[in-house]
Amino acid sequence: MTKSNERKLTIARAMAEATAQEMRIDPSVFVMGEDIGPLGGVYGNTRGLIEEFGAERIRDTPISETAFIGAAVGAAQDGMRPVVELMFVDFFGVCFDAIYNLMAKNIYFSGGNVKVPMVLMTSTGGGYSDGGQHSQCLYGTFAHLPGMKVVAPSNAYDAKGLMTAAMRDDSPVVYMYHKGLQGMGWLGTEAGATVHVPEEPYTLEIGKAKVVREGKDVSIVSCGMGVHNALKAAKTLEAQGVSAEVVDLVSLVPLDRDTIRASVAKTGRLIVVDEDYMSYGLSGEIIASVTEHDISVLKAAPKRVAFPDVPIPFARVMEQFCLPNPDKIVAAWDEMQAA
Amino acid sequence: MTKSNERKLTIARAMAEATAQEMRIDPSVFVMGEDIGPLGGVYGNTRGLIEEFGAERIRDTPISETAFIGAAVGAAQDGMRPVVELMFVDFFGVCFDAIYNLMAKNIYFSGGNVKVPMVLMTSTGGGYSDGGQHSQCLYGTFAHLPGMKVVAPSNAYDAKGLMTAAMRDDSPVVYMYHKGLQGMGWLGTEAGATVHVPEEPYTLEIGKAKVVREGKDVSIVSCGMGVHNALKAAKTLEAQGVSAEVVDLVSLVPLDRDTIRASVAKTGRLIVVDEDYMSYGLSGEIIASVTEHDISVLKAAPKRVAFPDVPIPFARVMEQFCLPNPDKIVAAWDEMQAA
Amino acid sequence: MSPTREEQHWMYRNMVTSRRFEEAIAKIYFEGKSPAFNMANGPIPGEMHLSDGQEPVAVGVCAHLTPEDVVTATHRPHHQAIAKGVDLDKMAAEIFGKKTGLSGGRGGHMHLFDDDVNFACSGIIAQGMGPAVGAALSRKMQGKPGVAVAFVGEGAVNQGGWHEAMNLAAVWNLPFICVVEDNGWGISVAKKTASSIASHADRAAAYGIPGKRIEGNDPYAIFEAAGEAIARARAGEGPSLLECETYRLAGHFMGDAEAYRPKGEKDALFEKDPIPKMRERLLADGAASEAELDTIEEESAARVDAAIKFARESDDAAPEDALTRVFAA
Amino acid sequence: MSPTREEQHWMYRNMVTSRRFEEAIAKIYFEGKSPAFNMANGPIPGEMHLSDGQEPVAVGVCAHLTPEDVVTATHRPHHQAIAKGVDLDKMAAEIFGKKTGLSGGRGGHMHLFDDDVNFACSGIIAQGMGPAVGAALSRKMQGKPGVAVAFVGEGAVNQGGWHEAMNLAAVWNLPFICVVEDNGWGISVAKKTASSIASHADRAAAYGIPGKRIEGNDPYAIFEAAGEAIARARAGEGPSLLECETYRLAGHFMGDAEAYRPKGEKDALFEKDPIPKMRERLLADGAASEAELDTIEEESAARVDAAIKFARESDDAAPEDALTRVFAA
Ligand SMILES: Cc1ncc(C[n+]2csc(CCOP(=O)(O)OP(=O)(O)O)c2C)c(N)n1
Ligand SMILES: Cc1ncc(C[n+]2csc(CCOP(=O)(O)OP(=O)(O)O)c2C)c(N)n1
Ligand SMILES: [Mg+2]
Ligand SMILES: [Mg+2]
Repeated sequence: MTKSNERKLTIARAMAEATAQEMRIDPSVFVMGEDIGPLGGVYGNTRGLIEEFGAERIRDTPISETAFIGAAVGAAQDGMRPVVELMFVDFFGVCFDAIYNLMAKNIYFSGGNVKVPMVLMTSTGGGYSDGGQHSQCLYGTFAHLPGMKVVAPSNAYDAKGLMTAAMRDDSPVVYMYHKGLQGMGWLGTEAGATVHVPEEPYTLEIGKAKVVREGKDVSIVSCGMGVHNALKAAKTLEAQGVSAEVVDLVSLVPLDRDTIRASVAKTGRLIVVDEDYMSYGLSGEIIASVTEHDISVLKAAPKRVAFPDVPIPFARVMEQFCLPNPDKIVAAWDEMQAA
Repeated sequence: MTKSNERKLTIARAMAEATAQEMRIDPSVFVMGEDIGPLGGVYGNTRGLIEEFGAERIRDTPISETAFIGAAVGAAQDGMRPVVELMFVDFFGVCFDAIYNLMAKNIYFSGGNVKVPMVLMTSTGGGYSDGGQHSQCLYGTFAHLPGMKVVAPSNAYDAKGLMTAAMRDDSPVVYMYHKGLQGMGWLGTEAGATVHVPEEPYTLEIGKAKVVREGKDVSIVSCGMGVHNALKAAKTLEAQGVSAEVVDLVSLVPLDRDTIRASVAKTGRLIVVDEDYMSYGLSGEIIASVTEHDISVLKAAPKRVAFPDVPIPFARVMEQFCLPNPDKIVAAWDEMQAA
Repeated sequence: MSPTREEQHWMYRNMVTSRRFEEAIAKIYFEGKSPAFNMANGPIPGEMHLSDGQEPVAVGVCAHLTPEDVVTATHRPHHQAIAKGVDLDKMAAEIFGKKTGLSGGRGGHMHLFDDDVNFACSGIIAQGMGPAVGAALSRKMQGKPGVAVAFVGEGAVNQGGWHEAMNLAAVWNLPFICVVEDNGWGISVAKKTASSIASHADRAAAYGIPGKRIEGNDPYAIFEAAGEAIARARAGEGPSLLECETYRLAGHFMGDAEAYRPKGEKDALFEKDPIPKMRERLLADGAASEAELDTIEEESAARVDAAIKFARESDDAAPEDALTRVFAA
Repeated sequence: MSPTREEQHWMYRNMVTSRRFEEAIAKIYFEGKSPAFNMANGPIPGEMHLSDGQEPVAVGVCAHLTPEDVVTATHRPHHQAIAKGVDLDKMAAEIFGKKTGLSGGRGGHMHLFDDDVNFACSGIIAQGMGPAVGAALSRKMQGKPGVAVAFVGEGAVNQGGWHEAMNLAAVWNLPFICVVEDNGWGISVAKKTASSIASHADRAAAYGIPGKRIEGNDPYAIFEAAGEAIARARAGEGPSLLECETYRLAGHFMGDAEAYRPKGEKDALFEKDPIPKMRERLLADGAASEAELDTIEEESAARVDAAIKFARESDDAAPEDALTRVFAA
């Protein structure tokens, strides 16, 4: 593609575009959440929708997550396709029953007789000093519990394709977008997330990981913001003559273990980068998925670069000390060599 | 100890005894929860307390988990030492904000200026056909999030020592007891959980795992009910000439990685048994903790025997199909040999 | 708005069917559970919450509903499921954990889903509130007929989700009705220990909607109040709250020793058993003859017998099917 | 119960201190955030919720409180923290993320904990309700003096946890007061979009407790109503609910363009700024002289300057301290 053909969108705009396109063709799609109407979503992912679709289909809600997520489940079972927003994933504690005990389980409880076609969008991630109740990723928390698909795009192209796929899915999809990738100026944004996005609707297959950089010495596996950290680390490593492969998980559930395993089988080394808390989460799962399959491929002990098991501190220096970053990934490689 | 000196208690009675003993010496300890008064707890762990301590200190609550767990946090910060019960861990979704955003984080948010000395007791586990909202373990869910200690006793001796330790701890402790070990006749019970319990109060160190059976060929690591399954499997394996070591985690947070690693360093093989959902949970964490430390000790790929990633089905045959059991552990060993 | 003769017969029939069904379940539940009572054993394992005595609420409300209306119920769902017209064969089979059950044994007694009559229930207190409000929203948005009714216990009214859903239904003016079955107990906790006011109907004021309490476990009075609330919802006039006094003649779940009940309470309740009371009233009012009622009772018993037979004779769920239907096909 | 002259001075002083503090914070907040506004930058990173205009609620209530009383506040906590007597130096330092901050930089502006005056706040809507009820319970059980006040926004009243805590406080008759700051908005969502009734004070009926709404952002009227509620709580007569109309003169958070506000709303609010209004009233009532008020204003400004200086000059938090204080020492 030539530069002039490029149509660079932020993730926020890609999500809003996908939603608008789907709403035009499918009257059962509607959006509910806090500040998703006139404000357009705190993270911009519903901007412009109320102007086009009106307040009947773009519904600002009371601060009542249990009620409106529960209502989405009921509406989804009744023929609608709700898209609901949980403003920050950190707030899941006030409404997780509706999410994990209803949304995630009703298909199963009904033996497949009801469908629950809904999307739960939620913002994740820190790095901008929003403190310990507004900065978490909680990938592990959502991915651990059965019955919900979970996606976490790292760029606008994937974001649009996943959003459309999620809205068309008859099962519930948790859509975890990272604030630092969203393209909201006031939050700062990772430039690499804003990429060319085709205008016409398209879908990405949920449950497929992507090798976003080929390499042969080490596999760096991550999602969301971590992918960008991994790509930066890979550049640094390249300068040192190390060829790093970067795997973007894209979906956490279903988890594409084949792609991960194939990558590590090729490189023989694994570093998992995870902005979520380290223990009992994503980083452990990726390592276990590889090692339980075949340990003979591993030339070194796998490593994780994850958020330590502490609440997220407010002070910039403290938070940055805890967050994964390219330097820590490079350091993990170095330790691997030293071991 | 001679048989006649034995004082066998169920876990339920051990918990109630520890609580009563602590309440006698510490007026700041009190109990809140649903049906913990005249009923004595659905799982018997507060039986006899209201008779001794009255309704002021043994408080039946409305069905308002967010309020009473939040209230426990406030009372704990104000000099009390509440013991609260979440009747089934499955209900955490209605009140997790109070648990993981308040109880678990307030010490950190205050920079250590407040203490949150409280115990959150909650029942876990299935196997008796109570369906998908009353049978979960959710070990991974609680252990993943920082700021709470998490314990899960497998027998009455540990249960009493952990309960006393938890009540004396200035940090919040989540106490996950397994219904199938509780010693309530109407639920059936694992005989191995009902053991000798000394009358005088004592504490178990939170954060220490136990090697409950020594062996040299394979380490079977688990907690709660899984320990009994592991011990049964070890017996079967012994008959086949295989010497299995069984590690009872006892605490999930802090996780005693040293004990696990030392065991696997000795045996060279690892099977993790986990009644919680397989992915992104305990089983992955144990495997990762071992392999990230040193892969050279492993003679075979580690294995997990865990609940598959599906909601817990009601029908007995379906649930039993999903649950870990001794046969599956033995089969995991066999597969390890075949690989 | 009093029930017509046909409606009265329908109500009586459903009350009796529910009672017979639960009697049958209760009996079978103990199979394999003696001498030692162990919940895990027998043809019907797990928890079992019976609704004996609470039938008037189910029939008084559901008499006004059609299959297209939506009902969400609780952990104590049989009477409502029956009154809503859930397929009794499949429901029984589900409770037995059979392949032919409503959801092939995946759900069990606390998770009965019958999409044909828009019925669902669940095991967490107040959990059905949001989905019912959402169904009401869906009808309003689609311009399709139908109201949504959430049944909850009096204990559920202190749960946060209850409050959120009430406010949401009210602020969006949805065709939604919350029916509180006040049986006086949440397991072992008495209503007055749990609720700061005596009548939850008063909580309607917090949402600016009509609230009404119906005393005496009276199917006729419940019919009347529910009729008004449902008509209001159908007319687009928004939600209502009803609290119905009712009696739990059984324990909270089977195996409950009920030591927490004040002495004599149970006996007094049995004397007020709503089924013989309704029978008497039907006869006294001349709304039915002995023969008619006998027929209804026989037919109900036969219906239940057939459902139990169907369940008993159905194949067990297939173990490996546990791994299927996590996601929509 | 009108405020005494001293109380009036105290109230004015705290309103002014709060306003000066927020003005200082607002100015510094933009340091490092221009030309491109990026929340992550500058000496005060992260979200910043100012309470300009809402000072009357804080002082009207806290005038009745002593350090031993407990307050839980929200994401918009400065005015209340100041009125409750939180150490201003440490509070400023915490907002800057300094080692000398209330919690050494771990908490930040939404997590101010001052154990000396029993103040805490948090970032999730209605989250402070349970802990305040628990503190009230603790006092009652220990027989120690002290009431607990939870401040929440009008948006929080639709959250489930709010309802649960109200019922719990009422059923246990605890020394608890919920004060609703009704600034008309929950971020961009107007009260009438979110709440099914106009006055949340009416929700007190759902708990059988007194409820009162105070119009006009009037510190004197708030003082009076809060005084009654707090006296009631101290006397062991149980909880109360107050809703105070107030004005949010700032955006929801700094950087908020406020396009959702109806045209002219902001200007009208500025005209009703409670600080000049109180100054006028003090003078008109003869409750203070110009000189006295000037002194109060100067002292308040000096107090704020000192706190900001302390915060600025304090050492940054140590990065590796992030790993400490997860559990109690
Ligand atoms: C959130 C939640 N808390 C607790 C329970 C355990 N529990 C099951 S039934 C019940 C009592 C419910 O009382 P009520 O709502 O009055 O219904 P009833 O059983 O009387 O029909 C409780 C506490 C639960 N299922 N969900
Ligand atoms: C449970 C929860 N949902 C949503 C949010 C996001 N949020 C932060 S402030 C706010 C509005 C709060 O409105 P109100 O309670 O009126 O307080 P105000 O901001 O007006 O002071 C919202 C929705 C949150 N912090 N917690
Ligand atoms: Mg009840
Ligand atoms: Mg507000």
